[in-house]
Amino acid sequence: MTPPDERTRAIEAILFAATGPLAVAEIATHLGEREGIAEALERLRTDYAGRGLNLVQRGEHWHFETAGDLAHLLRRDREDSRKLSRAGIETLAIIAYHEPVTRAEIEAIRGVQVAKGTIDVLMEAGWIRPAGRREVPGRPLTYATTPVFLDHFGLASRRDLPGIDELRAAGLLDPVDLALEQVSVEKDGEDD
Amino acid sequence: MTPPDERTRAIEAILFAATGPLAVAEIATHLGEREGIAEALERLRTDYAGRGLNLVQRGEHWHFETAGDLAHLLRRDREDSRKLSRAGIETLAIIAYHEPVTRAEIEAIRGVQVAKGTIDVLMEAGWIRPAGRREVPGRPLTYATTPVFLDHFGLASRRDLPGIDELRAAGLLDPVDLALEQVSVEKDGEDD
Amino acid sequence: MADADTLTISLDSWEGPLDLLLGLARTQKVDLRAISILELVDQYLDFIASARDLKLEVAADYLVMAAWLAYLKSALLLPRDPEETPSPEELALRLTLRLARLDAMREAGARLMARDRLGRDVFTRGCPEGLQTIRRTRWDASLYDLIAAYGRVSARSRPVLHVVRQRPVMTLETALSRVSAMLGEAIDWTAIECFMPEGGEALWRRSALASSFLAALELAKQGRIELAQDAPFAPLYLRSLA
Repeated sequence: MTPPDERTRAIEAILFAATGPLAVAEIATHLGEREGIAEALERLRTDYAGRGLNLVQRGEHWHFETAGDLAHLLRRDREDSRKLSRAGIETLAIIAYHEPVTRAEIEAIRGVQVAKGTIDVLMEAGWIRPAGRREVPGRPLTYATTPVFLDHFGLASRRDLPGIDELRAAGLLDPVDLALEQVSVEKDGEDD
Repeated sequence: MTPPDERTRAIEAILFAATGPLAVAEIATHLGEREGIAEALERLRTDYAGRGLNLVQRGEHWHFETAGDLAHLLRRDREDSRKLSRAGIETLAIIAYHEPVTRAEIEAIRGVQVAKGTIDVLMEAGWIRPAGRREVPGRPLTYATTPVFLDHFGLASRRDLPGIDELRAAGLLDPVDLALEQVSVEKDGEDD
Repeated sequence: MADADTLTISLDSWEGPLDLLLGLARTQKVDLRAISILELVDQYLDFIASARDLKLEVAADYLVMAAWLAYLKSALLLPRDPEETPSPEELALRLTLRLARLDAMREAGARLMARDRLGRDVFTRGCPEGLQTIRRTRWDASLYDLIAAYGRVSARSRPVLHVVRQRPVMTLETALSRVSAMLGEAIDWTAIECFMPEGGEALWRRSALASSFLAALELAKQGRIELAQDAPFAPLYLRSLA
């Protein structure tokens, strides 16, 4: 980088410190002279071509800006992994097993109200989508799962979800602790 | 001006866009890699030497700023709001050259009490900070300078404090022996 | 002292005695470390005296310093007392050092303030666009979480159905008839374990032992058998009374 002449250096500093783009007349006010400003700006434009910042002209105004191809560096994406809440995963499970299903139906199955935020989170995750309205009074919106949902959970289709009988066989409908059975034989047989 | 390599361009853009000085680790987060940052910063420092803006290191942080010799073109007269009293300037100098230092030690050097407001003003400016307690009777608080101090006064590190090596060689920065200074200061009750 | 007279006779302009002493020392126009302490003491005492001549109020700390300096002067001039510590020379040296240190810090402060200061002399970029960090949440749930959740919901909402499982037990009635029948054949003391059936799973064998024990107690109560045991937890023996 060849050091520029004094006038060019001064204009470089004035443009850098300015709080907005400057017209030649404004540069002249700071500089105290009008001579040679156009040439200096041209020289700076050439100097900064191909660098991380460029001198650009917008209408009558000049300013330095970050090179357009590097804009992606100024935005850093950060992914935070968060566990879905109990309400979230239960709502998702009900939608997956019963789709298309309305919010009122989800609430009836869960036995508790579904917060609006819960549906929002599932939509944001891309796992559910609105799936038309139910043709009943009030025409409530129904929800269904998406291909992203199948993808995330490694399912080829919704039919791959275990049925009720399979869930029971896997002990998933039966929250009794097996360890208890060993200790107290009296409790044995209390199956639900 | 030889166009720099892609990594150097990227770091140039990141430093240019940043709202404050950046540590190498912060640059690395935005860059997406840690490799070669030190070399690129060195290259940029050389590229900008003698230009209207320079790349400078303040403590562990780097930023672009306008060249000091162009101050006359850019100077904004904010002297009034930032005007430090003589007591403030001396107290700041004592803290910077002796840190960490207790209030009693500052008073021993100045020969007068340090008014309450003096320390406050320096803290408010962000130039000094409490730096732990001295393990002596009374466990007095010590003070030290901050990165903002280095930044504001254009110091790469405390080693760059004007004349610090000469003062140290002359024994003028030796620890203050409060017991000895007490001989003639003990009755000093004047406030500044 | 002509030099001292050139200093304004205004105590307000000094930040304490040390500041005044430094101001007087500078009038000697030599390296602070080479100043004449005796001359400095005289300058100080003259200054205080002239201030009092002008009927100015002299603050106590200035007078304390004056007294100390007068003592230092006499100690420096009078014959040495070898017992005296610290020696007057050491005290004088220490005073010189204090003045040098204050002077150095004053100088350093001035040099610091004269530097190109950020926001006054040098400037960072006027309108930085800033670096942004966009946070995105990646929701985490496994297939197991999903089906377990459905199981949980179903378990909660489905009608509860109780099924009593067949348990491997020997009832008291069975044990009573078994033990009674077997006692008929036994002649002498027989350990209770001998009445146990062969085979069967462990839970059923434990149930059989418990029931047989209860059966033995019942038969003893009816006066049909005798029980004997050497000590607690020792083997239990049965014998027919018939």
